[in-house]
Amino acid sequence: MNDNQAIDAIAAQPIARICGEPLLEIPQDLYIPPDALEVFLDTFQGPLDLLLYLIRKHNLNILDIPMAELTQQYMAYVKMMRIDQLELAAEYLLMTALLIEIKSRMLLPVSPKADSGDERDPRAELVRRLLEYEQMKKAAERLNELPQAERDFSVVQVWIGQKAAVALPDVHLDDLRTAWAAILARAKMNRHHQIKRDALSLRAYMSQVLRELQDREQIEFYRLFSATATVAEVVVTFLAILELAKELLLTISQSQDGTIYVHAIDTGRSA
Amino acid sequence: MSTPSIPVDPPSVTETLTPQKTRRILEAALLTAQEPLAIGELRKLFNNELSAAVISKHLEELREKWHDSGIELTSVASGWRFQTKPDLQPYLERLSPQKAPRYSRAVMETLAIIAYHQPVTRGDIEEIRGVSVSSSILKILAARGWIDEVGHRNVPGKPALFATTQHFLDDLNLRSLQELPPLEAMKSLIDPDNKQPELPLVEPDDACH
Amino acid sequence: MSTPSIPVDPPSVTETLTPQKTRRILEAALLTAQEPLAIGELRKLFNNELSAAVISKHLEELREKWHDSGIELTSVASGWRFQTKPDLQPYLERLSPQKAPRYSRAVMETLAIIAYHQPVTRGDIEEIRGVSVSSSILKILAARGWIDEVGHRNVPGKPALFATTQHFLDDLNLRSLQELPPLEAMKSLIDPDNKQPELPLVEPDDACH
Repeated sequence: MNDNQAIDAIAAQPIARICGEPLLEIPQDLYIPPDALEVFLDTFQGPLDLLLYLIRKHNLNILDIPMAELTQQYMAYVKMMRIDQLELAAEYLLMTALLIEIKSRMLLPVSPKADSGDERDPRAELVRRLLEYEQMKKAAERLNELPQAERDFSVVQVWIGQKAAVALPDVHLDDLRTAWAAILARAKMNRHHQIKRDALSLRAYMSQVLRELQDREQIEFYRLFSATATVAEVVVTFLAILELAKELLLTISQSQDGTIYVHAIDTGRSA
Repeated sequence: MSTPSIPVDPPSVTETLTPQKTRRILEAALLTAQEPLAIGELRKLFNNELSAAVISKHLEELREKWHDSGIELTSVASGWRFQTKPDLQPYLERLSPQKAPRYSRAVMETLAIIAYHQPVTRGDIEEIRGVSVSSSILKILAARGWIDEVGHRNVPGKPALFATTQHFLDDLNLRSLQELPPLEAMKSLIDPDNKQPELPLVEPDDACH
Repeated sequence: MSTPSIPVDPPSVTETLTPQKTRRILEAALLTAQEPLAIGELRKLFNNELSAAVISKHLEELREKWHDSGIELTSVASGWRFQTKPDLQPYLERLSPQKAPRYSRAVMETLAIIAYHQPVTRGDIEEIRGVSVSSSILKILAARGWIDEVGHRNVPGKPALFATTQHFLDDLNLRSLQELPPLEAMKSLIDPDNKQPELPLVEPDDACH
């Protein structure tokens, strides 16, 4: 919502009481009915923003702020906020305190000390902050007007024909061979170490059998043999099952009716 | 906060869009899309006020327009997309030279042991390599889809058994484990006059023992 | 490790490339790049055999070529890129209506303070805005890649210092922070005959404070 729209909407409400107290003189665009408090809080970014609005709305010379009036108006807002938004009101209360402090310091006679530091107008720091904030507020608006990627335009990105997949290391057979050679070279120095004399193809079938057992606890023996298997494959599969049993990787059992089952080893999925 | 640049909803298309603007919109959508766009998707650009046939006709014209540029408009399974032409690929690759990463020796040796000795437990691998195998090594190989768990050995602790996968064979252009390099060649690397009993090398065609 | 899929290196460019092919290559590279490409990057396309000046000339010609299409070639902080023209955005948004984030005034004010006052701490931002800055605001900006932490101020608590990123400039079509909209002079609002010393307004190039 646009600031001014919000304020105008709020100002249009003809309510003349704040916290049950009649307001003798309602500043036309300052009064906010309690119901609209949330809108109000959304409209302003904080105490500086509200103060800035009041000053701008009254067309006040920024160094000529009528502190008493301003503080009064400000207090009216804060009072409303305290009804149900105590937390939010805190920052505004702080500003009220600051305004009152400035007001009181301005009532004091100017210090006779000619020290430049003490001579400063008590409003100066507030004015500096207000201006700095206003400047950033304006800058934010300008920034928001710049064309923004995704909001106002899209970045072109065309598919690359043969997008090289994620760069994964390439491994070639020679690499495997080399790795194996390194292992063997070490094995040579490491006598007591025994490499099992296993047949590769047998090992492959062992893996295959274990894979079949993965999804089920057990499987009928005959199911481990593909219908299209050659004699050699059947033999190797059988040997693989025996080898697996020997290596305690599976168990074999026979039921009453004579069906042979091959069981996966129950692991309980231990780590 | 007011957002001054919120675009006004564009007016109904059929009355205002010239063929040129229609093609500009299609072009921009296809050039910025992350995925191929089906005709049904493309129709949304015009609040479905243009027929699929009309859009197809525009797409053909766009394809023609881009004909001699570095990219081309093509139709793939899930829709239309722009993509680079193959002849430019060698140039484009200079921008992101894929420094082929390498696997560490530990990874390669672990892979070799799993390939030739499968199924093996981590303990087996450690025994062969003589050093402990960090789980990150196994994770690298599993993430690559080259090894997986095929079961557990029935010994205390029930260690997982690892084996190579079909994907491993695919990636290495092998049809089966039998096509792994024969290991006999390794014998030559071994001190010829070593008096050790012959190292028990695995022979690929030594089916049983 | 051999990498057989690396394409054959294209021949030396200067002898074989026509200006047309040079532009096709540049075009394809810019159309496919994920990020804007700096001239130095683009030179790699030609094994650095073309000078930056020659490439710039080609880029200008490409920009001209695309002038009346749905996309435009622009130069941003980190280089050159193609982007759609703003007038097409309302149509493109129909394809993915939820896409474009629009930021609240609190977010934009925080961004402005970081952009113009960088590097700043959260405390600095709060002091200027006069309200506390929720961490969600900073998260939104960091998630967008527009701000990041560039260090810590050496005061108790070592608060993080935030600055805008190159990506922020890219997304706002800026080549440098100097191209940010100039800060409006609020000085004029001060009573001309007041005897205050000049208020210390922050200037955009007044990087630290």
